Amino acid sequence: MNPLTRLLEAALFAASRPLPVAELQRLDSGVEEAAVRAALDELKLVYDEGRHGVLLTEVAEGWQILTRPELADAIAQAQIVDRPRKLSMAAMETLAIIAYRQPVGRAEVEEIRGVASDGVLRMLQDRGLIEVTGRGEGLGRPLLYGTTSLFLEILGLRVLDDLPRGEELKVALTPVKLDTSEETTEGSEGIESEAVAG
Amino acid sequence: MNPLTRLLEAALFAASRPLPVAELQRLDSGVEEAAVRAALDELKLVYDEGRHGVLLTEVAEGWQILTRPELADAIAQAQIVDRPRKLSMAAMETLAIIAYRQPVGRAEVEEIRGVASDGVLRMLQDRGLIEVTGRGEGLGRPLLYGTTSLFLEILGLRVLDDLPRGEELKVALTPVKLDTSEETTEGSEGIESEAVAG
Amino acid sequence: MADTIPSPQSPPDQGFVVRLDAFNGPLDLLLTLIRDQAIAITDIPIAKIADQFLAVVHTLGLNEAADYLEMATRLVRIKIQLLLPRPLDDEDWEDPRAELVRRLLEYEQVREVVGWLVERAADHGDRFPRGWILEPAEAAPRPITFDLAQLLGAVEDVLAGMPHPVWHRVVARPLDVEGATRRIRSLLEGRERLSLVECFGEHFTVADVISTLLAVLELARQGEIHLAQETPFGNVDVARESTHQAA
Repeated sequence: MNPLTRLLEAALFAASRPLPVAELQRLDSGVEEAAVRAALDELKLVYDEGRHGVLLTEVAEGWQILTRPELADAIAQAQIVDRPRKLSMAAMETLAIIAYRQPVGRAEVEEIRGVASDGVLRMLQDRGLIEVTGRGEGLGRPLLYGTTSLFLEILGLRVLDDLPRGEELKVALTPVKLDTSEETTEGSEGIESEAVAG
Repeated sequence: MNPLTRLLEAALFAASRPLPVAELQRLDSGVEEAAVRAALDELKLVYDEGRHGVLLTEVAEGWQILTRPELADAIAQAQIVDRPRKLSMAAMETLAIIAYRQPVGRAEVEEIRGVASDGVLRMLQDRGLIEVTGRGEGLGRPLLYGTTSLFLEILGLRVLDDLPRGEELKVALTPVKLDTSEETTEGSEGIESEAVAG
Repeated sequence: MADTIPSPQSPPDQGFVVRLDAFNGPLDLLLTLIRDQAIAITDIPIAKIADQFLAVVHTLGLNEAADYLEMATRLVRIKIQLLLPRPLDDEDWEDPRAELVRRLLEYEQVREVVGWLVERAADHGDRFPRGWILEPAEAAPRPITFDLAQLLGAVEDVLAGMPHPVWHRVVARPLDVEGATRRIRSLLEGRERLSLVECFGEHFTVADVISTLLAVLELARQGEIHLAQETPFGNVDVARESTHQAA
């Protein structure tokens, strides 16, 4: 391992959070981004080829050392580490809405979910998964929420764009527009048909 | 690296404390102490010979992976561990209210912000930015908060009076009491103050 | 999330909150009913679904949950709207189900994303970060930074977010009923009767006229004075009520 790779490994190990390349450059004054990337590549190679128990991965716009997933069961069973607690369905729904609609206010979240969501929003804020990113227009200038880098981190995502895009989902994520007048002329889609039983 | 060494590396990396050999044995049911010790030797050798940025070391409580001490200076200088934190928007708002309204109780802060603020108050107190300065009148004699000298230090101010727009904002941050009863005192002047959109 | 509707035979002592957990809100319940019966979201037999929805809400003891009741009301309203006759060639007619369909599709999208997120989080949850927190508990936490601009910015945010803005501006008070009342009373101290115009005072404004009229009406209501008008559009006499002595 070359000296820069050593230093990167030590820093990534010490930080225990994803470190962006810019921050890693600070480790060695004047080192270029390309050199840091080359060193990251070397470290990745050492872990993979050396069949280490850890791996190097890019998450939340930074680099992080993590344990290999195939070892998780053994480590959890030995009660050395607790698996992260699962979020409730309500929390996941709220996160999903905020991830795609951010910045988004409470009213819109509740409109989509169909249930009051202030408790869930507070919980997600306390857990550091969402944060207030500004205030909206209109009455009382409602708080607007967005996802945090911790959100990306727990999902192992690099950037928000790594979320599945509209066309990758079975149900398109573009806002649904129901144009009933147009469908009247077509008369084909079920929404116009008289399927209502008494 | 043999499979047991891989597993040990992952476990030692993920554990939040040094792990004794007995605990490491639990990772692989039925594995003998000698096998664990052999694997620890292999890991130590890999780190040393491979000139890694980390090392394996035994302390009284067990085995742990640490960054190499000779790299500590570079990591400290890059401020990778001690990165200054920005306050959240909620924390900034709460701090602003306390700065201009002190001494002020939780109820008033919450009335002005319109959201529950106990978590934020506790955090600001933990970080030494606010402190309890007394107790108010009324039910339960609520705790009153004020800013600390650390608060002034961070802003580079000598005294609280150096805060800009002191008088104006002190008034502005007073919650409005909607008083519907008419003020009949000396109404003949034809003058009364009226809350207008600001 | 429940794939099936919990059976009505579930123990009666089961807590309300536990039962509520069976579904993640009214849209979840509605979507479950629709999926269970393989119904197209765009072609919901509202009458049938509304009845089933109400039955489940009742069975699960969700009657007190406002969100469910709101949806139940909405479904019944749509059911009624669909039963109303409508002109055959009414181009403005909108399917009363349209809004509900839009919301259900939107919610279905969210659920699909949730499925992806759950899977992703589970995969990533198997990759543990370093557990060792480098800073010992007694070490100073990371330094905090902010500056005056940020503090004042936060003040602006607080002010902007307050429901009742609090800048105080002194404005001319348009009406002064109390002043007019005092003026009328003092005029009536010396005389038993006067004309309404006299009550307005000298150099009166429109506001003075309105204030005076309000004061006169209030005094008359309280029985302190009585009003008389001899002819239509004629002068109005304001007289002290005989039982009322001037103060």
